[in-house]
Amino acid sequence: MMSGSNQLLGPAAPGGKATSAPLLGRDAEPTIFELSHPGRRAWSFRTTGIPELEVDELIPVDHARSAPTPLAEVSERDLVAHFTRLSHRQFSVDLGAYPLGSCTMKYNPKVCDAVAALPGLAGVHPAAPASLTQGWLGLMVEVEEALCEITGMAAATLQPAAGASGELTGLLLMRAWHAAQGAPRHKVIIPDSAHGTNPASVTLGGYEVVTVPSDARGCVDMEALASVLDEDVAGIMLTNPNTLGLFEEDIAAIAAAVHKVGGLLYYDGANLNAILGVVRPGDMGFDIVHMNLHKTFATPHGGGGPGAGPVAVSERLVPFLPGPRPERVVDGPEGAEVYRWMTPEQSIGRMHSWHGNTLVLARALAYILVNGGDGLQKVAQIAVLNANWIRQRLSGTYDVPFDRQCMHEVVLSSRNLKQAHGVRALDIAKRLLEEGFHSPTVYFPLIVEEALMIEPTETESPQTLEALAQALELIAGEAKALPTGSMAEAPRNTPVRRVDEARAARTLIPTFDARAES
Amino acid sequence: MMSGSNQLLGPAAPGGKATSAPLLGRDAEPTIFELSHPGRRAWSFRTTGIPELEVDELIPVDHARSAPTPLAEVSERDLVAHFTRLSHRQFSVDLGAYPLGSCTMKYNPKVCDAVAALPGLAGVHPAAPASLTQGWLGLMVEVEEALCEITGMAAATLQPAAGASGELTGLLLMRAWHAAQGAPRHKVIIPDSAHGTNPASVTLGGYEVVTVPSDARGCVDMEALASVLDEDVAGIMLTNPNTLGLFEEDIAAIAAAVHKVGGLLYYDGANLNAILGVVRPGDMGFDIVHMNLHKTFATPHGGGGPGAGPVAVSERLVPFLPGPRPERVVDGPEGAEVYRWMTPEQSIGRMHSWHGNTLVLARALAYILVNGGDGLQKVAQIAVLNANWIRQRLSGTYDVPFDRQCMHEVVLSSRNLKQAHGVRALDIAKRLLEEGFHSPTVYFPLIVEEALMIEPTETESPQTLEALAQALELIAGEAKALPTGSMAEAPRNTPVRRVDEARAARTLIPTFDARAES
Amino acid sequence: MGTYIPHTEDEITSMLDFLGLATIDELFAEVPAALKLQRGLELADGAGEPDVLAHLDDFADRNPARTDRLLCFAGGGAYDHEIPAVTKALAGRSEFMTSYTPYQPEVAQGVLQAVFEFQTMIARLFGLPVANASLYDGASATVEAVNLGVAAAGLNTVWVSEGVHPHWRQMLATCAAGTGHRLRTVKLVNGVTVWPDTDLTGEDRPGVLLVGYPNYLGCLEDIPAARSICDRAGAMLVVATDPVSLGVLKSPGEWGADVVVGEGQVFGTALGFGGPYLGLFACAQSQVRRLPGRLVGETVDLDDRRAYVTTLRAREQDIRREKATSNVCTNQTLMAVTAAIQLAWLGTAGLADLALRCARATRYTRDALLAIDGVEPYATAPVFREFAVRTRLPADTLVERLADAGFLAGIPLGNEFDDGDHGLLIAVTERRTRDEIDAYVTAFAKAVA
Amino acid sequence: MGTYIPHTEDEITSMLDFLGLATIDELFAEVPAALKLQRGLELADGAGEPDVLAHLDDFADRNPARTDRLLCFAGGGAYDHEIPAVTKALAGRSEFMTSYTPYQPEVAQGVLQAVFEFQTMIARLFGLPVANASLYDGASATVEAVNLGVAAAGLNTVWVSEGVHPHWRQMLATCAAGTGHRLRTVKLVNGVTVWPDTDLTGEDRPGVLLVGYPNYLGCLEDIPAARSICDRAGAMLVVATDPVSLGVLKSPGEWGADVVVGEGQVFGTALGFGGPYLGLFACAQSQVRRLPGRLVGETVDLDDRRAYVTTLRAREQDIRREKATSNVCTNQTLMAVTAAIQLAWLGTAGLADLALRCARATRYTRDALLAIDGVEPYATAPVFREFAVRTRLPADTLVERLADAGFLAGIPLGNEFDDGDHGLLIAVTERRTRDEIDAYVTAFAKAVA
Ligand SMILES: Cc1ncc(COP(=O)(O)O)c(C=O)c1O
Ligand SMILES: Cc1ncc(COP(=O)(O)O)c(C=O)c1O
Repeated sequence: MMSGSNQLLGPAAPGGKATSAPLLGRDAEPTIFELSHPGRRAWSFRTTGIPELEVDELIPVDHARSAPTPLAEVSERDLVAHFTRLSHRQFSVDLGAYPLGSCTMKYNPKVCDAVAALPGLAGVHPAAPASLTQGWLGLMVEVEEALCEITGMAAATLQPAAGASGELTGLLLMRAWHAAQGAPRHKVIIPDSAHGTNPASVTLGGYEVVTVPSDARGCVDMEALASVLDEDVAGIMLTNPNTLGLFEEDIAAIAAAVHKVGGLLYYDGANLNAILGVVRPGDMGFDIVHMNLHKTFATPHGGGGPGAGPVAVSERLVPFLPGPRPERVVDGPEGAEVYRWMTPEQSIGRMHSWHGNTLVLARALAYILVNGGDGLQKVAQIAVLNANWIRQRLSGTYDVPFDRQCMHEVVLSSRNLKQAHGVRALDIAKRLLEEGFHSPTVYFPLIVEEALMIEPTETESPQTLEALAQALELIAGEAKALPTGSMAEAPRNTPVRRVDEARAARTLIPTFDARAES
Repeated sequence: MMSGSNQLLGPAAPGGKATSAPLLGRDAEPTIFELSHPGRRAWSFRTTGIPELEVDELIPVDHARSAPTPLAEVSERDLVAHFTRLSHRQFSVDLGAYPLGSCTMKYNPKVCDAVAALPGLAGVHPAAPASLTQGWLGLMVEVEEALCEITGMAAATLQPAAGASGELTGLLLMRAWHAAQGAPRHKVIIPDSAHGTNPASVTLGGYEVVTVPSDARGCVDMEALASVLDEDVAGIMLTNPNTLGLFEEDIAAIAAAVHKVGGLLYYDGANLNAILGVVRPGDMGFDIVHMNLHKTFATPHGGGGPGAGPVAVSERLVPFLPGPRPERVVDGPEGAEVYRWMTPEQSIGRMHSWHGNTLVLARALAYILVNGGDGLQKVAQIAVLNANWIRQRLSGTYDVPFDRQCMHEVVLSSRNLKQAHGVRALDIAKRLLEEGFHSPTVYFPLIVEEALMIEPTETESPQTLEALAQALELIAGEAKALPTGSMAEAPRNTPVRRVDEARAARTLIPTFDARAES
Repeated sequence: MGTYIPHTEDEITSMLDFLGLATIDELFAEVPAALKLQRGLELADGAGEPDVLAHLDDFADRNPARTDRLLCFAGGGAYDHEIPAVTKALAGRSEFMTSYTPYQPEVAQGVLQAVFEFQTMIARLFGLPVANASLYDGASATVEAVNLGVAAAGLNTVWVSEGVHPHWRQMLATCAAGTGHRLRTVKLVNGVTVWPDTDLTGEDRPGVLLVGYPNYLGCLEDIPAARSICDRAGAMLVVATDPVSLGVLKSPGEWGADVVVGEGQVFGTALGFGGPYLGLFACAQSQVRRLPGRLVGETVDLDDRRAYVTTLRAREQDIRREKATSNVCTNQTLMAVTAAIQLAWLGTAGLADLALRCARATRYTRDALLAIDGVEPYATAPVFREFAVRTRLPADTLVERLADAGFLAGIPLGNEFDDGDHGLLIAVTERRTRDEIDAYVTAFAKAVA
Repeated sequence: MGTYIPHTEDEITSMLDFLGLATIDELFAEVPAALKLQRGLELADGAGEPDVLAHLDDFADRNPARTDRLLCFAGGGAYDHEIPAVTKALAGRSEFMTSYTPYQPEVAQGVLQAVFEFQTMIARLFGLPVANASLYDGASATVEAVNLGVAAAGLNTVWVSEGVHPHWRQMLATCAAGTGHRLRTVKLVNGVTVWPDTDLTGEDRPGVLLVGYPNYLGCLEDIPAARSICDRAGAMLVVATDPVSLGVLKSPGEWGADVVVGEGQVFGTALGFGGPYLGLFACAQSQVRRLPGRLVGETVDLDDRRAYVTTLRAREQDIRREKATSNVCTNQTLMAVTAAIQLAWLGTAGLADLALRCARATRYTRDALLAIDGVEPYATAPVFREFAVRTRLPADTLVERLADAGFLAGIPLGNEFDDGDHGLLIAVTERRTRDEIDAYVTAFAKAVA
């Protein structure tokens, strides 16, 4: 800083300037590194009274780094201002409707935050013995039992950290089971409408992907299925309702066919919200089921995670479940219930550093208990009602590739608008942001051109649905009325406007340091 | 709702539409009443198992209201969306600099929020006996002792809920003291630069206000003071540094003169931040001192409150303090320290429903302990350094009515810009909002035309000061360059633009129901 | 060692430099040397946040009365009501916490609208057209109401029912020393006020009648009786109420009150050993220019969009100065915002249910206690959600004994009331279960046996 | 009874009406009747939030191991570090909590920029140019790293040091069943890995070397030794690290690692019985197209303003499907944002001080314990912030005994390690004071006596 000058030319950016908060302006928020100024600090630790040895007294010098890692050096005030302003540049369920298909962005009850913050849950080390963590083991057993009742399965592992992890777990269970039958297999069937994690997991499971097409009604093409079913098929992965939001009516026949060739059925539970208390994967004939607690059971998505993807299985697969698993045993003098860890003899092993995303499990349990058996069924009913209302309401405005009753979500297509007016699903998504809603999922499932996948969830009110429908009608109207390309201008009133994704990939800047170089 | 129609014309507004969040748009946020829909609910209570008698079994029927009070009927989801969006329409210290003169809008440490949330502090009923609340009494005694050391006084009451309440408490103490001397008095002197609460409190204290002018240096005019001092003067109320941010250099002489006629000196502690650990009101000769913990000691201002306004006094006034007061006594077998309530024999009585804004006291204590004696002095030094830097930096740009070293805040004037270009302090304040800063206090103190009162506080960095200075320079430049009146357009990028205050007063709409009528 | 100051030594030096100063002390050159503190403050040196938090937690640990250790049966204007996670989460948003009085409405619509909604809810609940943006607490709201009443009536004699919270009456007396109001305490008989039928034209002619509804003993007063005295005397009727009770009870406004005040802690604010709480204040349209404190009104902005702003500012101290209707500046806005959130959470049906649950729990507890021999009603008039009993035991002793059994038994009536030393005021909220109450009653019986 | 559904019965009726349906069941007409659940779910009926919170708190109460009851000396990849109020407050902002993967960058700059800052901090800390947006936890990050290494080297034999967290090795083995990697565990001697000097061209030729730094026993491995084997074998060096130690230790990148993984719980995430935690992953520039999971990159918007977006999406499952580098979709973004906040709070000096404090506390504790007769070092190699001891007592028994004394003593090494049943792994963080440690040591001495 030039001493005596009338300007304070410190290297740092002004932490107190708020124009990056949309409330006040449109500037970019500086990075924490630009706010950093040598010598500033926010940190403090307990006073311990422990002798203050120097580094060279503690470790061989060649292991010591020459200089501390440069992070940021900011005051607590600037730290708070920076991240509070960033939060003002972020849309969220708490700000408005988030009809992102396949993601079940329902309201996340605040009471679950209180649960996750309980010192008796949040403050427990995962390696503490069962004798000192009976509460946690009991909680986990209660979660497992509830999930088994909801899915109609025999037992579950709570280890998988998310849906994809659950998928891999399920495929490894499939593998272990076939191996135990003495007949390893090599193929897993998935429909062309499947979510990308399914084929990716199949590969990681060491299987070859066999894709079956969907029929005119958006369901698995039974003939195509029959043609690929053979003794080398380890199983099939299905989402039901599928990613088109449609129920696979032939599920019983599919199950019979797959079981007939000795294959197993895997249920991708991402869409479980649609059928809670109505029909259960186990009763449909599935052998392995993963759930996304961050979808169906309302745990917050955290900007992309964490989630939890427990996997429930039928009797015959229980011996293969990952371990250790918590179990309830009756023992002690007056036959008191106690909980302990056990590992199934044929266990495939472990799928998490510890016991799973446990605090997410606790949130989900609270959600399940508040709703109860009766309430969960109503969740499914209203989720499906909302989606069908949207479908019906917009069927004149957008085309509905599979115009039949849908479940919890509906996939519309804007292909006509594209053909006639050059307006893409992407443009519609961006334009919708200006109307105060998050966009639907676009371009998924892949089998629908210009797909707009809308999942309102049960927590959005009829008034919100109406406003969403009106916004989508308005946009369709504009697509027809306004000059081609004008919608490519959207969004206008967001913290940043259309983002240049191509450039991001072309000149990769994954860190602040890379920027300096680029 | 029209059944079978394609529109859901519920009475309620769409709770899931987010355009009122500046992040996404510029619409007004509906009121909670407009989001309300009959039959919706968010509430739930414990299951108690208590017999469910009906109202008429519980009270005489004529006492029962005919219908429940109409409040709002909203889902928890809409409740959350509404207030989260409202929070996005609100500037705050956590979003950026807030140089609001006289209000000391410094950073509020988050650790103090954790303190206020401790179950052992937040969960205590105020009527629980001292034997069951020793921790709270001990905490309050520690607060009192710290405040007395900081102000140089003998004892303090923690009851007053804010500064103004402290002022009234102080004036009632003054009254009680003079009465005890057998010679009630009728006048209290205040400078023309005083804050509005001072004269208002003087009236409530049953005294007549005598105003003394400020001299050319912005301090109390000594001759004018001498001319109004007589045996009927109960005392004088001073803010030092005063509301011009200037230190009353003649304070010793003032004290002597007032004491000479038997008057008392009251210290308005709103500006205590300027002198922490440097000079103490008690050492200046003050008899009564109020503090604003929500200013000097960083407790959050809560959008307008709560605060806490403890009043510290010199020895001779201790017997008159409000009660009950917590005190430490040594007793018990091995002379253990215990705390108890006591009421001074000549106590003026009570100034709070209970013991004061106790959770605010706990926050302030945490702040004092983190800073410590050394740290508090540095707070004052840097607060004063920041204000003087701003003064110097902008002295060429705005005029500085009293161009001398200031303390923690500086009062600039834009009267030249008004004369030459018709730009008012108000316009500058509004325009500054567009630059990402909250406005300074304007039009106060009243003795400065077009006053811009800037209090940066010590928690704003040099870089933030620089950005603030540049913004104010930019605005001054625009005032000269741009066509007259153009600044009346500001602010443009805020949730709402210039608000029609005259209309609000003309057709008063103090409730949602009044709107319906108006 | 702890600090929230960003400045490095280099920066301080260069800023001083710019000011032409050599040392930081020179910033205080205008402070007479003789007055300066010649030593450091005698306070511990700064500590790290973790140490300080631990220190404060030690204090917290020495409060056995905390509701997570003693089940709360105490009320008297501060109640152990449900505070849901959602209320804490929303009221704790830092935009509400760390902003100040909305002097710049363009960037304060969040607080302004929340307060506008709060005003609407309180006005509806109290049955009057206008409510302000908050006062400090129940006591200060009562003082302000009496000041308004005296000014409106032009008579400074105030008849104060003994049924008004004793602390509120004490603050009233404290402030009367300044305002010169003449306070006359009117006794309770069997729990309700028996107004004197003195000649209303004489020197005791009241400008204000102040009565509790329900009153401190939980009893339901005869408001029409007070109203008719006011009508005859040309006095203003001020009612101090318990807002939760109004979920079921007829509003004081409907009963004919001119001003209604109350303690708003019950709407989402922690017990917190007594503060910060929330002073509620509503009045008749005719009194709006005498209203103390801030008032938010609806208006429009330059683009004709709905907007909110503090209004009728001419009443306030910063403009009116010595002629202001009140000296209040900083108020309890955050608690008002909290109350708006909590009341929206409760909603129409929830508030009614809350009041009903409290009344039921109170009745259940009262019947059980009065069945114990040696326990008599302190007052016989009908109660709503709070009541007082009389026992052989000094109430203080009773409280100590029940604390050992795990209960905060209630509040001793104390010398404020006749034979109050043996009177205990008991409140039972919706949070108390039947099992908890049964255990309390059992312990109570043992204690008085 | 509890519900988060806004719809009233009227609204449901009219919506069904609009759909031409008579009952809500008709919405499920396409679900074969035979499959439908003929009964209600056998779960308790819905309960109010207060009841549910109380129920969960009962579970919490039955966890005596909670850090507010037992002082924590356990580590092994999960540490009891300071989490300041400011980190909780900022990471808890609902905009971060209740949003999802930033598919629409225009309204997700908050999360995107926070993750960009996180990536930068991790890249710097690990000494490599690229870090991803998070993986599930340390174990899954290790699995992904090995998958990357095998793909890059084109060799599927993996030499796994016994010093890598046993749980991480277990998950590696579990997943190897699918990927077909051939895992060879390499033993520790005196706490450090002794790599076999087999012929590196044969069928045991490794594609990946995986080693801990510091390793599970807290010991400092000889990374250059591993590096040179990799260079000779054409293998990739994957280092599993303890990120806090890197406040003082040389970064694995600087030591020559190709991929570095670690457990990020240490940066502001609660112990939480093991999850959700944070998988950290960084790699060399050359491997960026094999990077698993999301990556945020900087770019500009239409108006040329700086903006952030997830990039190189072609690697990911939703586009690449069966050829994707990984199947991860939902990750641990919130923990990454938390880590960015915590690391900014710590800053350059704070992180170094944190590591140093841990090392000092560890040394102090280790010296004191080894002075107890009957307590020997389990490994002799230099340690940094964690260490293992061997005692006569089965480690499980030792843990039980110290629990009675108020301590979570550590983690039994268990059958994963030679004579592990008598080995106890002990971690001492910056939160442990000298008094606490002294008390622990005293109790330890009593327990083993
Ligand atoms: C249909 C489907 N399957 C699987 C997944 C993967 O779940 P997760 O993101 O939790 O790994 C998702 C979530 O995006 C999904 O929508
Ligand atoms: C100089 C001065 N005196 C008194 C007060 C009144 O303090 P409070 O707002 O806490 O009642 C203020 C605060 O606005 C002030 O600035």
